[in-house]
Amino acid sequence: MNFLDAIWLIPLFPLFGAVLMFLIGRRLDPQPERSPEALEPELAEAMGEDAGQEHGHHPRFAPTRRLISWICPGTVLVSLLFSIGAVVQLAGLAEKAHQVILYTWLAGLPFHMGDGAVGRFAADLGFLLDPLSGVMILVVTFVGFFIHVYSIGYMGHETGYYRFFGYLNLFVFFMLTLVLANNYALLFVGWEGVGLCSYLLIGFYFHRKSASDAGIKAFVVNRIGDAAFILGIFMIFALTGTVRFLDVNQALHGLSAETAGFGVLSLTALLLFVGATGKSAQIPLYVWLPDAMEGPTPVSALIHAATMVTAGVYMVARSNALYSLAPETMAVVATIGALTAIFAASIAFAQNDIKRVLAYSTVSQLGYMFLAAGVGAYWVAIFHLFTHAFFKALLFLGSGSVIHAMGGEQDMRKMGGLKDKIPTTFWTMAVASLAIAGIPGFAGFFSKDEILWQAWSSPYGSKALWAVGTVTALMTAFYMWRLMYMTFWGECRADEHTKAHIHESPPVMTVPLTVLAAGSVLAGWLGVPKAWAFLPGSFHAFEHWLEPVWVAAAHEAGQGAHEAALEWALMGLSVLLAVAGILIARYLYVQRPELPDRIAEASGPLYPALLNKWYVDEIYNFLFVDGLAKGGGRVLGRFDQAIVDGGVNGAGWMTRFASAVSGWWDTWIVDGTVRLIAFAVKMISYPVRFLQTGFVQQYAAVILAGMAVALGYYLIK
Amino acid sequence: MSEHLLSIVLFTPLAGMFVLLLLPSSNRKLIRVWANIAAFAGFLVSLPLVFRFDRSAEGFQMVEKAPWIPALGAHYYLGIDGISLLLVMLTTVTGFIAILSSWSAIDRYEKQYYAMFLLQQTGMIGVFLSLDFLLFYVFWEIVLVPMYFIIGVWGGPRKLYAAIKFFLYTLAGSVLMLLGILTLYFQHHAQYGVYTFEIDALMQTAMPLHLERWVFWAFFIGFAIKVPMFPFHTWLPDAHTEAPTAGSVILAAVLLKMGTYGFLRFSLPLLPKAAIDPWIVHVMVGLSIVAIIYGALVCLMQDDWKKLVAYSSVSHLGFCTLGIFSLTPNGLAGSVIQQINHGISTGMLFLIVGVVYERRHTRLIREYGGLAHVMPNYAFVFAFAMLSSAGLPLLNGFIGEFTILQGAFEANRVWAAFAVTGIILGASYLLWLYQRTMLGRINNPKNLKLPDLNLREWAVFAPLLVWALWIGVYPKPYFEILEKPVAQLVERVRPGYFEAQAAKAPLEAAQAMESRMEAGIR
Amino acid sequence: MVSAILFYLFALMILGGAVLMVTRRNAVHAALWLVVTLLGVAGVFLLRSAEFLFVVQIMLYIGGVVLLILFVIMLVNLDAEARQPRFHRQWLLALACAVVVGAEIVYVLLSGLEAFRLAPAVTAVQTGGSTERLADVLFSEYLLPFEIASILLLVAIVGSVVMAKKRI
Amino acid sequence: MLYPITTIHYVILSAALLLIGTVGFLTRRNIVIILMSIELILNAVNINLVAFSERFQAMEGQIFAIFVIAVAVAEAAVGLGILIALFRNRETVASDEIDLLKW
Repeated sequence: MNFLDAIWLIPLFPLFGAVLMFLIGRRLDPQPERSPEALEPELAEAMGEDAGQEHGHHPRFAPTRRLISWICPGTVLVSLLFSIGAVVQLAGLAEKAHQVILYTWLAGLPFHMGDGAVGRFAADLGFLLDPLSGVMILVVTFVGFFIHVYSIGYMGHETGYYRFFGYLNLFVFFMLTLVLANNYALLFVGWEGVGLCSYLLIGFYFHRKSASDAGIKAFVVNRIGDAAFILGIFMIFALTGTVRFLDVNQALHGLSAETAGFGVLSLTALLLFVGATGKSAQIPLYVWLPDAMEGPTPVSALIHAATMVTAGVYMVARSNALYSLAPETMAVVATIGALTAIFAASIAFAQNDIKRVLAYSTVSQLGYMFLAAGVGAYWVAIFHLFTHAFFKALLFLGSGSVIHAMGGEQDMRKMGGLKDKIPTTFWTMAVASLAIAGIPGFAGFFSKDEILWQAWSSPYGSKALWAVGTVTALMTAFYMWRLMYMTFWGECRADEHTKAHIHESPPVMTVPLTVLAAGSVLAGWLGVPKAWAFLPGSFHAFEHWLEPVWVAAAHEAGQGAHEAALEWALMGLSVLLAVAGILIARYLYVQRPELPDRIAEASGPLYPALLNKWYVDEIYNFLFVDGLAKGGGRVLGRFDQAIVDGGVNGAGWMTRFASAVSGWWDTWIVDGTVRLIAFAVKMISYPVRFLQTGFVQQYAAVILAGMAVALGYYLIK
Repeated sequence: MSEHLLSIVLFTPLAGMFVLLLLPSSNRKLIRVWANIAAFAGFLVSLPLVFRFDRSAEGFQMVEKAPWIPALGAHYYLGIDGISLLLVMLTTVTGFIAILSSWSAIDRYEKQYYAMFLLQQTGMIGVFLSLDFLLFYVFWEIVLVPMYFIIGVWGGPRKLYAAIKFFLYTLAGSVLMLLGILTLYFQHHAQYGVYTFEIDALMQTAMPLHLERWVFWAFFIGFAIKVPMFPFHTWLPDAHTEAPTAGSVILAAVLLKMGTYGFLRFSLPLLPKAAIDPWIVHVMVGLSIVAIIYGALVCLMQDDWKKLVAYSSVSHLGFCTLGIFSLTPNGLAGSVIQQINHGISTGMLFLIVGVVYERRHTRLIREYGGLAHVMPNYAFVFAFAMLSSAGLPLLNGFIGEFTILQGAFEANRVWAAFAVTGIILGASYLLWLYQRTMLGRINNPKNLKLPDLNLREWAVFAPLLVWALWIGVYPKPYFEILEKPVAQLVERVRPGYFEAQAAKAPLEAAQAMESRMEAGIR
Repeated sequence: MVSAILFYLFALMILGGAVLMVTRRNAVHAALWLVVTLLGVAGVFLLRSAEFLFVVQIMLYIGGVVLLILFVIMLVNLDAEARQPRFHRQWLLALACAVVVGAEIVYVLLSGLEAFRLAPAVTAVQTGGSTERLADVLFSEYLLPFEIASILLLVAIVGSVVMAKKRI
Repeated sequence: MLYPITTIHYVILSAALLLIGTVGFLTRRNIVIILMSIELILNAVNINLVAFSERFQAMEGQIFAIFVIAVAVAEAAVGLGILIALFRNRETVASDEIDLLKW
C-alpha cells in the first residue's frame, strides 16, 4: 500500500467521522427532549422543573452511544496508522519531500506581481509530506487519538456527546489539512478551520454565557491574526507569484538576506508572525487562551496545549527560508517569545484555578518555542513543540481527571491531599511536572535546555534572551510544583460532600495518561544535546531528521560556536534552578502552608497584580472595550464584568460606541436629508391645492381661459 | 427553437404569470402549486444556458436582435457573457427558492403576490440579458413596480413608508441614469450620424474626458443607489425590515446586484477613461471601504434581526464595489463571485429570519435566546449560513473575499489593509448575533415549543447549502467562466495590462501540473 | 337663390334653438329646442348634399339621443329643479371666457377672409348619389375605424347599463 | 357678400353654434342641460366637416361626421347613465353641489 500517495486520505478519515456525526449523530445518541440546563433558572422554577446542575444527576443514555465512542477515535486511529506508514516510507526516500496535488482549488486570474511580471493567482488542493509535516502529523494523530480515548470517559455523562466528538473529529481534519498543506492558501484554510473548531468546542456548554463569550473572543482575536496572515499571503504572491512552499523556498533561495532595515521580506515575515501570535497566543493576542478554559478539559488538552496553538510555530518553521532572510523580524520573534514566556509565567504564580495555571504555562512554553525559532534554531522549536505536546496534554488530562474526581471543582484552594486517593493521576502528573520543570532524564529538560543553549550560542541569540529564558525556567518549575503541592499534598480542603465522592478515574482515562507519561519521558531522548556526544547517533535523531527541511541559509545559523564545556556549565545551571524552584514550592506549600498568604500581603500590590493577570483584561476592556468616551468621568480602578455586560471582546465596547454613533448618524443625518426633501415637496403642494375645488365646470372654464390665452398669443405673434 | 433560448428564458416567468392570472383566486392551493411550477420551469429553462455556454469565446453569445422602435434606433437585443450568465443563474435559482419559501408565509391575495414575483423574475432576467440601453432601462424600471407592491401590500407595519421610499429613491437614481444614456446616445449620433442604443455601438463613441466624467457620475448615481453604496443606502434597511421574507430574499439576492452589474456592463466598458481616472477611482474605493467598515459597525448596534442582515449586505457589497474599482482581473472576478456568494449567504440569512418570523412574528433579537436547545437543525443551518457569510474557508464567502482582497492588494496595498478589517468585524457581529439568538439559556417561555425545520424548509435551504459548499470547494469553473469577460474589461480599462510579460503560469500550464499527480518534485 | 334662403332659414333655426335651449329654465323645453336645432343641422347637411348624414342625423340623433335625454329627464323628475337658479356662481367668469374666445374666432375669420375666397364650389359631376360614394370610401379605406366605432358603441352600451343598474 | 353661400358662411354658423354650446356648458347648473350643450358643440363640428367635405369633394369629411355622431351617441348614453347613478346617490343634478373630488 503506497502510503505516500495516500497522504491526502489522512485528513479525510476524521472528516468522514465528523460528517457522520452531523448526519446520524442525533439518531445514535438521541438527546433528551429538553436538556435540564437549557432553561433559565427562574424560567425553570416557573415551569416547575428542577434547575439543571451541570454534573448533578446522570441522565440515562442510549446504548447506540457506544458506537460513537468506537467510530470517532477509530477514524483518528486509522489516520495515525496511515501517518506512521507514510513517515516510514518517507524515511526510505532519497530526497525527503513528497507532493500530491489533487486539483487546482483556487484558480484565480493573472495579476501583476511586485516586479511587474504577470503571475497567476492560483492555489491548488495539494498535500506535501516532508520531515517537518511528518513530525507534526505524528504528534497530532498520536496525541489526538489518546485524547479521543480519554474523552470517552470524561464526557461519558454529558449530553451532546455526538456533538462533542463531531467537533473533535472536524478539528483533527482541519489540523491535518493545515499541517499537510503544500501551499499557504490551503494552510490558511486549515488555519481558520481550527479557529472555527476552537470556537465550537470552547462554546460547547453553550447554555453558559461565559462559555459562548469565550468562544467568540477566541474566534475574533484569531480573526485579527488571520487578517494579518492574509496580507502576508498576498505579499508572498506579490514576491514570488506562487504560494507553494517548495516554489517559494526556491524563489527566495537566490535572494540575499535583508540587512538594510525593514524591507519587504521583513514586512512579509512580520505579517505572517502577527498571524502566528493570534493563533499561538503570544503577547498582544494571547488574551483568548486563558478564557478558552471554559471548554471541556480534553478540548484544552488537544487544542490549547498540543496542536492548534502550535500551528503558529509550525508556520514560522515552515517559512524558515523567509525568516532567515529577515534578521529584523527574527529579532522581533525572539524578543516577543521571551517576553511572553516570562510574562505568562509571572501570572501563573498567582492563579488559583488549576486549568488557568496550565493555560498560562502553555502561553509561556509557546513563548519558549518562538524564542527558539527567533534565534534561528527551528529544529529546537519543533523539538520543544514535540515534547511539549506530550507533557502539556498529560498535565491537562491529569487536571481533567482531578476535576472529574472532585466533581467539577477547579479551584486548587479547595483541593489537597489527593496523593493517595487518585494515585495513577498523581504519578502521571508528577512525571509531566518533572518534565516541564526541566529535570534531566525527562523530555522537558532536553528541549528547554537546547533552547537556552541556542539562545546563548546562536548568532541571532543574545545573552539577555538566555537570561530571560533561564529565569522563566525557574518560575516554570516553581508554579508547576506549586500546583502539584496544592492539589496532591497537605490535607484535603474540599467540603464533605465532594471529599466523599473522590474516586480514581476509570481505566479509559488513566490508560491515555500512562501512555502520555511514557511519551513525556522517552520523547526527550530523541534530541539529546550535542555535548552528550558519547551517546550513539540515534539519540540525535530529531535534529538529523529535520535537517533536509531547512533551506541552507537557515542551516548554518543554527550551528553557532560549539564549546562543550560552556554547554555543560549552562546545562548544570538550568538544572540547579529547576530543582531550586521545586524546593521553594515545596517549602512554601508543604512545610509552611500559611507562609504564601503572609507573603501575599507583604508583597503589597505585586500579588493582586499577579492575581488579576496584570490587569491586562481590564486594560484591554478599558482601552478597547470601554472606549475613550467614558474616560473623563470614570475612575481608572477595576470594573466588574456586570457593568460592561457583554463586552464581547477586546474591541467590543469601542466598536459598539462607534457603531452607536454611526447608527445615530445613519438614521438622522443621511436618512434625514431624504426625509427633508420629501417634506419640502409636501410644503410646496399646499398652495397648488386650492385650485382643486372639485367643481367640474370651473375646470372647464380654466381650460377655456387657457385656450383663449394661447389663441391670443398665437394671433398677436 | 434553440437560437431563441434567451427569449425563452426571459419570458417563461411572464408566461407563467399570465396563466396564473387566469386561475380562480378562490383555489389557493392550485395557485401556489402553479406558481412553484412556473418558477421551477424558469429555472429548468435556464439550465441549457450553462451547458451551451462556450467558456473560451470572446464577446457575447446566443445573441438575438430584432428592431423594436426603429424610429429611435432601439433594438430588442439580447446577449449573454460570463458575468450575466452567473447572475441569470442566481436569479432563476433564488427566484424559485423565494417562491417556494413563501408557501405558508403569505395568506392573503396569493394570486397577486405570485403574479408580482413572476413579473419581477422576468424584469430581473431582462436587466441581465439586454444589450440595448433602452431595453435595459425599461427592464430596470419594470423591476421596481412589483417590488413596490410586494413591500407595500404584504409588508410589515411601516410598509407604506418603506415602499414609497424604495420606489422614489431608486427612480430618482434611474432618471439621472437616463440622462447619462441620452448624452451618450446623442454624442454617438453627433459622431456617426446614426441613432442607436446598442452597447457595442456606443462603445465606439470617443468622448472628451470631462464629458465622460459627467456621464460616469450620472451612471454612478443610478447604480450606487441600487448597490447601495455608502451615502445612498438608507432605503435598504427600511425596505428589508418591512418586506416579507421572500421579498427581502429576492431584494438582497438579485436586486442589489443590478447596481454592481450596471457598473460592470455600462460604466466600465463605455467610459474607460473615466473609470481609470484616479480621482474617480479614489472616491469609489473610499466609499467602498467606508461602506465595509461603516456597515459592519452599524450592524453591531442593531436590535432588529432583519435590519442587522440588511446592514451586513451594505458591508458585503462594499467588498464587491471595492473589487470592481480595483480594476484588476482578480478584483473583478472576485467581485462577481462575491455577488453570487452574497446572494446565497444573505438569501439564507433572510430565509432563516423568515423561518423564525413565521413562528414568533417578531424580529427583535431580544425575543429569542437559546433556540439551539429547541431547534438543533435550524441552529446548524443558521451556523452554516453565518460561516458562509463571515467568509470561512471551504465555503463560498472566503473565495470571493480572498480574490477581491488580492485584487485590491495588487491595486493598492493600503486599500487591502483597510478592507481586511472588514472580515474581522464581519465575524464579530455575526457571532454576536448567533450567540444572542441561538446560544445561552431559553429565557422566554414562548420559545419552548418552537417546531424545528419541516421538510419544505429543508427543501428551501438544501440547494443554497450545496451551492455554497460547491463554490467553496471547487470554484474553478466559476473562474473559467469569468476569465474572458473580465480580461476584456481590464483590457478596455487598462490597455497594456496583459502584455507586461507572458503570464508566468497560465491556466493551461496549471492543468498540466495537475495531471502529473504523483510527481514528487523537490 | 332658393338655397340661400334655405341656408338662412336653417341658420336661424339652429342659432335660435341653441340660444333658447341654453336659457330655458325647464329642462323639457330645453330638450325640445334642442330638437329644433338638430333639425336645422339636418337641413344644413341636406344643403351640402350629404343625404345619408341627413337621415342619420334625424333618426339617430333626434330619434335616439334626444329621446334618451327626455327619458332621463322624466326619471330624474326635475320639477324641483325649475325653482332653483339656472346659472351657478361663477357664470360671469365662464361667460367672459366664452366671449373672449368668440372674439378671437371672429377676428381669425375676418383676418383670414380672403383665404376662403376660393373659386366657388365647382359642382363636380355627381357620379351617383353621395351615399354610394360615401359607402365606397367608408368600407374600403376606413373599414378598421368603422369596426372600432362599433366596438366603442358596444362598450358604451355595456357601460351605461352597468352604471344605471341598482345592484351589479 | 350675403348672396352666394360660400363655405365661410358655414364656418361662421358652426363657430356661433360652438360658442353658444360652450356658454351653455359652462354656465348652466343642470347637468342634463350641460349634456345637451355638448351635443350642440358636436353638431357645430359636424357642420364644419360636412361643409368642407362638400367644398373639397372628399368624402372623408362625411365619414368623419358619422364617427363624430357615433361618439356623441356613446358619450350621451354613458353620460346619462352616470347622471342616473349620481342622482340616485345624491338626490341632485346640480353640478356645483357635486364637488367631493377635492383635497
